[in-house]
Amino acid sequence: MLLRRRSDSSRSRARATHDQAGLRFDVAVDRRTVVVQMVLAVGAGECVAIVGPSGAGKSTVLAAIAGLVPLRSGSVWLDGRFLSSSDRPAVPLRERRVGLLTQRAGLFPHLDGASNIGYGLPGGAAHARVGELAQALGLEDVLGARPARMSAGQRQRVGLARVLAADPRVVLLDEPFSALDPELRRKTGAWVSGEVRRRQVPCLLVTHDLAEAQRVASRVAVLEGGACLQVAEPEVVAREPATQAVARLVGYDAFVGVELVRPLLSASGAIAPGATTVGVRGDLVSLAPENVSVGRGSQTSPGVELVGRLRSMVASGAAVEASVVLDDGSEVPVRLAPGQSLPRIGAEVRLHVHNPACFDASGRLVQGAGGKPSAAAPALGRAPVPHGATAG
Amino acid sequence: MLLRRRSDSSRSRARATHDQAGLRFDVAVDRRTVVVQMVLAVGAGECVAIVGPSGAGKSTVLAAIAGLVPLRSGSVWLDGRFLSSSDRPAVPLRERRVGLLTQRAGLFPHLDGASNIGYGLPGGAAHARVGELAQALGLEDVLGARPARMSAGQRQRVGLARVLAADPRVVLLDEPFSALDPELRRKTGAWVSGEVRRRQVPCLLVTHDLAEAQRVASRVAVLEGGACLQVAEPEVVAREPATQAVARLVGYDAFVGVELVRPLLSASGAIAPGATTVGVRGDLVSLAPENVSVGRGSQTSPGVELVGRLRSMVASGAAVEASVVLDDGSEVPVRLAPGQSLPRIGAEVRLHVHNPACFDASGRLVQGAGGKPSAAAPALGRAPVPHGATAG
Amino acid sequence: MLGVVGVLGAVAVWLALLGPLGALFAHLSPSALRTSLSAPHALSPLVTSVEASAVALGVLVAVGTPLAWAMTRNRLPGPRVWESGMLVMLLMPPLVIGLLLVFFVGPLTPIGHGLARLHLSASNTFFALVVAEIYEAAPYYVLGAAAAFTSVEPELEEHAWLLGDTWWRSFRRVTLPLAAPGLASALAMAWARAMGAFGAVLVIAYHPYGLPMQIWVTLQQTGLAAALPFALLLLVVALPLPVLAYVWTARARIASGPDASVGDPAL
Amino acid sequence: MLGVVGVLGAVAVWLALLGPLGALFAHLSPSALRTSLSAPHALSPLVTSVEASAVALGVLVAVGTPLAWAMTRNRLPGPRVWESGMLVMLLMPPLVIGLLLVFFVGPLTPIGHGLARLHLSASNTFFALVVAEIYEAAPYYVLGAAAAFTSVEPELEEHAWLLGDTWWRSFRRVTLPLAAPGLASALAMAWARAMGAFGAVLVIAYHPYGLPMQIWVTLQQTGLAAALPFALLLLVVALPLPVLAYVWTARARIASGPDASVGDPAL
Repeated sequence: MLLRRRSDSSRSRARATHDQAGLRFDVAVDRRTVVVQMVLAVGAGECVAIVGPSGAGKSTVLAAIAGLVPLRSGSVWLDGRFLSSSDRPAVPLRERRVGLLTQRAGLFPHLDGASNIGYGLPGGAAHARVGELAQALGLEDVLGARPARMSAGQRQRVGLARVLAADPRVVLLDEPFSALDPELRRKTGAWVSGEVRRRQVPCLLVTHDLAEAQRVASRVAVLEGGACLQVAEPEVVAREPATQAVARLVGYDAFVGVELVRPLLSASGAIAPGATTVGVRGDLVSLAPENVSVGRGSQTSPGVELVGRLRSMVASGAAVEASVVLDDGSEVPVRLAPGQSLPRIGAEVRLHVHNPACFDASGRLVQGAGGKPSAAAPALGRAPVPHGATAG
Repeated sequence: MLLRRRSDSSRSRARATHDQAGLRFDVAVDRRTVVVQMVLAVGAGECVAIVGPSGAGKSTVLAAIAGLVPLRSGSVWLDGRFLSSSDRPAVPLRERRVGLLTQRAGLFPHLDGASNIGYGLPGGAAHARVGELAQALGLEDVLGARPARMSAGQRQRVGLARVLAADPRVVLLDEPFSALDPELRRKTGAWVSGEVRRRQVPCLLVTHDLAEAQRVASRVAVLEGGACLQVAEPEVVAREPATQAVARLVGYDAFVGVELVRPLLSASGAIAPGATTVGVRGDLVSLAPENVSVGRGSQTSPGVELVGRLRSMVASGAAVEASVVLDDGSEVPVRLAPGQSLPRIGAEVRLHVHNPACFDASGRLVQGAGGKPSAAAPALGRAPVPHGATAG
Repeated sequence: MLGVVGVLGAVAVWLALLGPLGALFAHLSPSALRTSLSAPHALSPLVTSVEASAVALGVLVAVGTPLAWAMTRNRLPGPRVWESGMLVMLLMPPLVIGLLLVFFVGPLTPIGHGLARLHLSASNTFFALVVAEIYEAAPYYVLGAAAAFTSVEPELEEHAWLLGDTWWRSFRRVTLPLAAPGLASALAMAWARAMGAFGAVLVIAYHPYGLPMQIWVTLQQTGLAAALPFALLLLVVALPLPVLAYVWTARARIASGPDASVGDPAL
Repeated sequence: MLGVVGVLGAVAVWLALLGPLGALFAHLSPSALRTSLSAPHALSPLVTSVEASAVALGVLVAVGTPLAWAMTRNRLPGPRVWESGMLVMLLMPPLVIGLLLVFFVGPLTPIGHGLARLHLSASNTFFALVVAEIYEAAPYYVLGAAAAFTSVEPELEEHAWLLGDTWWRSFRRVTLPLAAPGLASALAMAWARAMGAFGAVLVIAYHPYGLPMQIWVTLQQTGLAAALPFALLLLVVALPLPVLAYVWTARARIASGPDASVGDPAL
């Protein structure tokens, strides 16, 4: 299955090379002590998220595509048009039609919200366009205010509106929702992905939140220490992280040396060969039935069972996040659904880890968390119901 | 139950008034067009989170306590010591011993990481203390770098270390983890709550993320439009949001006019009187058993059942976020656990909403999402297992 | 305590520095004013000074602004060299500048010969006055403008370019408005140097009389009191404009700046 | 294209502005240099100038720095008034300043009487020279320092206070280092004005000769060429220090500033 996904993404890259629509780049950029390297093709209307920890070089990639930092090697092409490379003169910034939203938004401090949003527009068309964007992003109140009077979230959305007002041929967004509260984050994310699809422009989104990447992007590129570790559909990255490092980035909270109580079963029923470590996510673990009142049918799905002691329970929303310490001292998080009754702290509990991701001694994936039959994946999507916005 | 919780929080305020330990404030501050008003007592070693949307006045409250904005009325007391009020001279900033981390961190641009962290320390003690803090927060690499060379996340942690190095008597943190990736966010949050408990200082944390508030804080104050709408334990706010506005802030995604297929049962078995709207969270909803292969035992817990059409499914982590459109056009999000098989998009589905929060016509809570018996709440906490950090 | 002492001290220093201005009004007799200003051609030195300064400033803005911009945006190899050169010119006493101008553009130099072919002479002419004022004022304008451009984040210019602006358009819409307060202050300083240019003027442009030269001549021929009316003239006619420009840009600076914050450890 | 033209233009403007300096080295004859500088007391004007300027700058730093700080931190009621006052002083030609100083601190004024009781006189004395230089240089220093303090975010000072600093400690550890580049530039300008002060000095402090006065007297008595050696003297002895200070602070500015960014829409 891993192979199938990989050929998928290389197929979409090949397509972009042929019909030339979208963004293609293959860049190496010097950044302090490391060199950031990345190859990717983003189709028209597609949104790809770059995910990684702070300092991975995510923003550097965007700056390189926009033309703000010189390339050490490689080149950037947009819609079949050459943009820049290390060995021939780059296209001037003003002719690139690259829309870049930086982390600090970079608003013009001497202009009000409306003038900032309409900056890239010719005078006549500006007014109506600015009004539309302001309405879509809930910015009507700050059209007359200067950036210094706006909150961080408002500045971020004004910057987003400014980028999209200028009709860019590619959209580069660096943590565009970091200052927004969860509801606005969802709404704005849905709006962005809608705009990208409607305008049929490629979009690159930098984030450190996989859930956000999934809501907006169709593929995820995982970047760490300047190297691109994996490019795949978000659910594939979540289920089949290429390495332990990627797994940690996409929400696997703990890694446990395999200690089999029951044999570890793969989706096809065989024991995964070569696995020495399993990655565990809180939402893939349940307490074994004898410790909880409401079972989750855990017996029917393949997985490993672990034994440990309940260390702590902390409420998280309406659910409860518990932590279990195993015999070897490692800690496993458990997310308990609301309505489940709880064991006492300090009690011995059995954990059932559903379809854990399994890694070999060098940290490479042996077996993904194939909890969901991969055949179901194409069913995901949005129905063509004629109905307003598609806020997730 | 709502009443019980309220008396809880007023009791803790009363306690603080008597033995004088911790922070007490009752402030009104002018802020552009609105007046921000808040009354709260934070005990020694306690951490209270202020949650609210952008522009609610969260940062203004911290600035008022630190003494950076003048009070319109009210006063601030720390450990029984007067700090400031609108009608008598305030204690000078340098004698307040208030540790404030602002959103921009406010590092000194001409000093390196070590000098920033050790700024508030006398020369002799600084070196060792700075080393400890840098190690705890993973900042060893940036001790010699100036803020301009740090990433946003590093700046934020250096700011945090600087605040705690100066041994403040109260800790005020404004979105202290916003630039961190999820793993660092968890680790740093656990470290902060550990430090606050160890030092027995009160802590106020501004955030727009309820899950973060829950990880770090023992109580949550919900602020919107300058007004404090509710103060309670995080799980109480999540289960029993005082108003529809609070519910929206803490993650209720949809509000549905009550349309009973089965009678709405409260935890005690009675129909909630006066309810006209139910609040729905994705993680409190399941598809009815006939549409899914793996049941969740939904029949055993009280709730409402809704009928609609499946509109979209989007992967979120290893799970799936689905959206169902009801007959009246409202949209309800559903979170499907990994391993559940999925209906087709466009199909008619029945939703079971577990213990929804019910609101009356004016948006006030009638019945909380009492999914978990409230008697279980005191069981939450951390076991006294002697074992390293308590990362959730 | 410190706060009150500080304010009183600041007021005292400020009053001491402005004391001479008070002396002007205290010692100016209305009759002397009438006599001086009703003399034939009494206003011509003022007109000469304003005209020469305006021309000098026009030239400076035209050539000094691009130089200052190039100096701050790393367009020139060895940025330190360019800045140091301007600093050396800044530190040259005006009298020395005048002296060196004689050897640089005087009638006997190669440049002087070239100028003569254009029927210009840099010795005791209006042209010479303008040249002297340009050289006295140039370093103030160029260094001030460079500081103003430094304060504009290059990131904002890059954003303007990415949004489709040409260099010139982004300069007009972003760089210039953001640098305006600093440029206005540089311009005010340059205007002050040009209007008050005396050292260099004394050496290469004794004629036609500008205001400083008129004051100097009156001082020598008639005495101190007779020169006072010209000082007042200068204050009334030449000062309001730059002061207004400065106050206006100060307001713009406040409007676009961050919210004021309060907090005093010394109270 | 625009880039290349721009660089060439900037180089041309810069060279034209520094031209007079070239003229100095072109026309300076070694024999004249030897004659001038070997005369008895040849160096005393330089010493007088350096001493007077140092004293003037010391006074300015001591009283002007607090004034500038108070002006930028809204400690004074009506901030515009204070700034405008300094601007008026800036725009006063030095000759007028000298004239007004006679009426303000001259021997016949009340302040002059007070000074006489302290055995000081502000007329043709070293003290008068210092006073003239202070008044010529003051507005440059105060306005420059005010601009430097404005560039320091008050938020950073507040953080220092919250971390336990007294006002003075935060000023020394935060405000001063961050304002240092601007303060150095203000100081350099003030030093230039003080060393080159001529207009005001000519009126109230003809004696003792500072360097500008020495040049003026030489110019009148011996001629242009004889004055050149003093100009060189000034360059060699008085200039290196401010230039070095400026370059050094420029480096500090770069070290603490943001990463340089690249990008040129005009290439």
